[in-house]
Amino acid sequence: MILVNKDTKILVQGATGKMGASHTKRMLAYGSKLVAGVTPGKGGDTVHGLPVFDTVNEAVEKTGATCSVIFVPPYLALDAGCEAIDAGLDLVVLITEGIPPQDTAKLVAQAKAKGVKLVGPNCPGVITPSETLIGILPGVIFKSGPVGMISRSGTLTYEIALVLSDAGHGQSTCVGVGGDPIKGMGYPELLRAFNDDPATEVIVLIGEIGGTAEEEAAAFIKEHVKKPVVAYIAGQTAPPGKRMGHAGAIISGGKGTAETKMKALTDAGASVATTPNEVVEMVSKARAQLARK
Amino acid sequence: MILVNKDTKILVQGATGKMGASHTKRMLAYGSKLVAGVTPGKGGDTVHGLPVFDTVNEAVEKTGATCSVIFVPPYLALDAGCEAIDAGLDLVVLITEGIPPQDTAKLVAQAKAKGVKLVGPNCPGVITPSETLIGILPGVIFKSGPVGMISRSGTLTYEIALVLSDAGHGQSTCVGVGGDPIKGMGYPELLRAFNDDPATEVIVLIGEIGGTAEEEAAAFIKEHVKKPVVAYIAGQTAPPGKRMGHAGAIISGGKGTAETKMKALTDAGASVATTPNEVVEMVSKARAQLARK
Amino acid sequence: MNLYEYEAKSIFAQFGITLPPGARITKPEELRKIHFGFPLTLKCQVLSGGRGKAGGIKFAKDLKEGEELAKNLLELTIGGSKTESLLVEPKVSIARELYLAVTLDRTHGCPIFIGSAEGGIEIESSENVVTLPIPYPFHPYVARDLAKKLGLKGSLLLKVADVATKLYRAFEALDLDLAEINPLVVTTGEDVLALDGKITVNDDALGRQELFKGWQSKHLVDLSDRECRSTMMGLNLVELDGDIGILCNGAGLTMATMDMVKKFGGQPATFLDVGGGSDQEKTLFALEIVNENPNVKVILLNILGGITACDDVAGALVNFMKKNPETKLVVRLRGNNQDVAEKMLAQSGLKLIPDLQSAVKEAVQQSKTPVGAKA
Amino acid sequence: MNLYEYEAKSIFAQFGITLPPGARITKPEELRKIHFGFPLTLKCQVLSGGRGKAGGIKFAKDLKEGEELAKNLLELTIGGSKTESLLVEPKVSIARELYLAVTLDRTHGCPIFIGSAEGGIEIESSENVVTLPIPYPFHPYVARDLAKKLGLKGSLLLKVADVATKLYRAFEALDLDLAEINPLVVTTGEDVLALDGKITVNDDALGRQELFKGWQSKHLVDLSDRECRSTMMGLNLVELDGDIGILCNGAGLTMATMDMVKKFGGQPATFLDVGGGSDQEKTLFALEIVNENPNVKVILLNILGGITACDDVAGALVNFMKKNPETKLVVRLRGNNQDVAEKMLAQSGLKLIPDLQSAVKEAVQQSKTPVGAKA
Repeated sequence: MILVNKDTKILVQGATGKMGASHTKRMLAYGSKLVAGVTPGKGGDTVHGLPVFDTVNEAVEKTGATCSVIFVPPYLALDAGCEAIDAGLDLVVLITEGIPPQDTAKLVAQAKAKGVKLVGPNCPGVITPSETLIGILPGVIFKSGPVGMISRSGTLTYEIALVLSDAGHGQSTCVGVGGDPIKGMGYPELLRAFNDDPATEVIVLIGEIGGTAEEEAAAFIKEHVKKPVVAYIAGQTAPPGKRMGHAGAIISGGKGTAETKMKALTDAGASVATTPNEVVEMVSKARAQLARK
Repeated sequence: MILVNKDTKILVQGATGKMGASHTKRMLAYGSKLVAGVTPGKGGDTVHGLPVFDTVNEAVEKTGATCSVIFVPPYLALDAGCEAIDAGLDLVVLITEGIPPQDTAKLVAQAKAKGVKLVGPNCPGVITPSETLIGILPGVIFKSGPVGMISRSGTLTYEIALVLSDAGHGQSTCVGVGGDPIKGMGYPELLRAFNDDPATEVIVLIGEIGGTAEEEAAAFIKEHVKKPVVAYIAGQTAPPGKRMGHAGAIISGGKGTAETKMKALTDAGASVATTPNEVVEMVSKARAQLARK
Repeated sequence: MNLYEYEAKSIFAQFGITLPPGARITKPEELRKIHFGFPLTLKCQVLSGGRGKAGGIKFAKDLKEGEELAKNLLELTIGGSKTESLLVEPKVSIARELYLAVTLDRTHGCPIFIGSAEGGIEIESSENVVTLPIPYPFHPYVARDLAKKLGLKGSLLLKVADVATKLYRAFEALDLDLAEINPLVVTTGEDVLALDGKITVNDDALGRQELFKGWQSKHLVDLSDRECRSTMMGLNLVELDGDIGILCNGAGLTMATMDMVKKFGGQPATFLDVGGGSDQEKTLFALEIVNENPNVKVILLNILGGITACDDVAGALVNFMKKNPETKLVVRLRGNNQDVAEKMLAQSGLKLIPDLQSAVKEAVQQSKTPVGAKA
Repeated sequence: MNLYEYEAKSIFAQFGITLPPGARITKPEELRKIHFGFPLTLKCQVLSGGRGKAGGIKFAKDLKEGEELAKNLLELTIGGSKTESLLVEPKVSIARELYLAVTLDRTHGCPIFIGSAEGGIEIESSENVVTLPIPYPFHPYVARDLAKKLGLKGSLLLKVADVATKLYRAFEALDLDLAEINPLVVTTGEDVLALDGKITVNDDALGRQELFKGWQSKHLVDLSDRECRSTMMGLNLVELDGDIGILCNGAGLTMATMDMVKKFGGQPATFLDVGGGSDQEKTLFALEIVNENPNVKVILLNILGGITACDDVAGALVNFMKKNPETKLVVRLRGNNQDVAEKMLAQSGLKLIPDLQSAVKEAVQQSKTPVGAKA
């Protein structure tokens, strides 16, 4: 597993909002070690039994939290994110969708300057099945096992985790990096982490059209990744010039097509699936090969 | 000697301005290793034989400069300073006077983030006598020798260097940290450097009223400095509440008086002079004691 | 949100970038009031690209020719978009052309300058493109580094760096995704002017940019009517050529479903991401708008619940089926409150398919069955 | 540059900080036009501190009392400053008072928040002061951290953090050295209002702050006429009680010279730093303004040339001596072109003293010699 485990102490920024509260409840039900909620002006309250603080600094001081998951509205995310980063946490998971990308760019720069890991924004979060769930993923779909997953998409991750879990391929950790063009952690850092993680046998990379992140991932895989990689790219039939749901999912100027991404990944030695079910087949095959070794 | 020596490759920002050009000439005459001037729009020109570039990045790339001395007008100093800091130089000496202090604060933060040494603003610069002169100090006054000098003042530094040189006490390096309340390098870092410098026997610290930098220096001296320190504080008879020339030289709310500074330094074991001539006497005494050891 | 050239230029002017004189006209006879003389350039104001090649830019040597050209241009449709107005400018005497833009770069995760020493080009296909990441907070030296990289010297370096600085200020202050000047011209008199420009405002920032309040609806002209209405409802609809209307939650899953439909021999008619946590009303709206498309033979609804509650979706489906009993529906629904949803839909005679691949195959098959197909 | 209370408040308002209603009056009868009712607070607008203790704040229960008080207050002089106008506000019903300020901190090298849960106090002497360095770029969470440190909770925490955020925005946007609200009051109705405030604008930034263009001269009222004129000329003059007029180049050297004068038994009459690189005209102005002071018996000019050229100084001296042959001058001049200067001054009968300590002693001695002293 990477990034998080059952001992990760988590605080929830925006814990008293509608979405924050409902996912706080779910994360607690999953067994995640939530230690604090943060909502300015609501210090002293509780949310589903969790103490609420006015500031991240106070929450960290009182609870020793090392990770924050953020549910605040888009225009407040830069402030909340910097509050978390400057408080010296290890990991900040930014769920919020619709953050103006220049705000995200500032957050990414700040996280880098302070050496803080930032996941998201516009992401489902991170899950290490049976240990901890940080974000909005439906925990019941994920099973513990040796597949490490990295994905730009939310529900598509659930879909693929579902068919993998059904086929007996549990997951070490799943990280949703988010669907925005500007984001925190990207493929290379996570590929490296999974490659170094003893609990991960096979890595599943779920990409989509737009940008060149998958091409960069392919270059990284070729150079550094020893473990089998199964890749899937959504948007194989997407028309050019149209934004397909995610802010980042757009083919522009002939760049960012699924075709070039799939080719780069194939060339880098990854197995490239065209449907979620094919992902399962390829993972099965890879695990069978590893077992034979 | 500290910070700079005869091999330090220096570029001059604002080299083609009136002040920049005249001091470029003086520094060259002193033997300082100036390698480039930088004035946007004047790339390709020369100033006193020095090639002029449009940008710091280009000048560094072409000449290998590691130090910049800045003569640009006050409202352009933030831009020029960040250009120098972001270009990855080791040392930036900011001569300019009258920079709005919030700009200076931004420069100080940027220098810290990038690990660049910033001296100034509103300072005379740095001289390692017989090796290099970086700034506007009158080179002829300074002689090579074992006295390390740190000062918040320009002409007062010259005055004290003059009487020291006349008495046979040359200087290892003299650093004018500048008269502004917000500034780059301060006493503690420079005291540490002189304390570690084999060429320095005695440290002369020239302070003035305003702020608590001398009190902090005293605490640092008590804790870390093994070499004899002779201190002088200007403004012993200054009235409270009046800005005495330097932006930083003001006694406000009863704080920042020469009296408390002199007491703190005395308590820390420094010899505290009341006139420049007394500085000479105390340096003579300290050196005589060292010689007896 | 893409802006018209005249709007982009008004923003350039606001940030101190020099422009040629210009006037916007919506009737040929307004040409008579223009104070700068002939020859004139007449430019169609449209949001689609390729204006030059489509004949949307003309030069008039005198008023008579101008009025004739204006009449024709005002009736021109370019790339499916009607001409909104004309921008009229005097012909500028050009010494050289440059390209200058600020945009967000995914790889660097920050804004970048894009520049080229040749302007008036398609930047994607140019060889001489210079890019430069912009650190935050911005300082003007970065703009000078760009001008230097473009090979500029002397006062021209300073003037172009100044324009680049102002362009960045606009980009940051107004939450732009793209601020482009193409071409940035140097006149024979050494003036540096923004001759043509393009601005894309970030859609997510529209709610906090006072300047653009109320602008969105009039800038959706390159979308179909249904796409526009979806955008105004906060839904992302892309219309395609096929006959299977696809509705899913989540962009990636919607694309994957579309890809599977195609792989198994079907033709997607819509990409519609209803997003996470959709309520009944929104889901119903989504179903209705897909159903409005006359090409749609079958609707494939694929909801994998994380945030979305299946019973809410089921409620919307029940309502929709009451109103549209003829519409063929294939529904894959899985997640929160799935059991409740199943019961609700069973009463309406609709069977859920829990597996995506099976659902896709079923939808493809139904799209090929002529019986009961919509007229 | 220190601002009047009413000016500070207009800036607070511009940045969205809530104020009590208020009106500035310069004549007692203007009270009749005020639309908010009695009781009223009348506050002298002066730049000096200690207004409350000096009787510069009064309460009026009705118009009659108000006009009487206004008449007296408008004639009041506080700490040497004449009352510029009155600020009239309704009496506010106060539940609690706080202190809030943003200033630059030397030790941290950055702006800091200063706060106290007790307001209306002398912050220097308060025990319960909280400080918090402000990272750049600023984000509002820092203001919330401050409010938390002040022990605030709930909506009051949010309201005070909001005021602190706005106060910082003003501080940064307008290049302030100090932005202070004292007291920040919480009314019995839970409104948070800036009841009194102080703003100091950074003098070095005046040239780039449009808002303050032309304000400087009317804000120098706490300086003597000669100090004002020096400031307008870009010279730093501080007048003292003694009889030796000191002119030097460089702040540190000027202070050191002043200290030496005192040490050797003299009394400084002026601290005048003529700065680096002064030209003849400026030096002449400096000599004249020191000579204007009737207490000055001898002028001690101490120039140690780095940037300053001694011959320029000598030129100014020759001119000055022609106009003021009676004035006693002791001149220490050393540095660039010293030899030229020496010759020029020798012709005017003035001997240079190259050593500072000797020059100081000479000046002190001359100040005690009654012969030829000025009337």
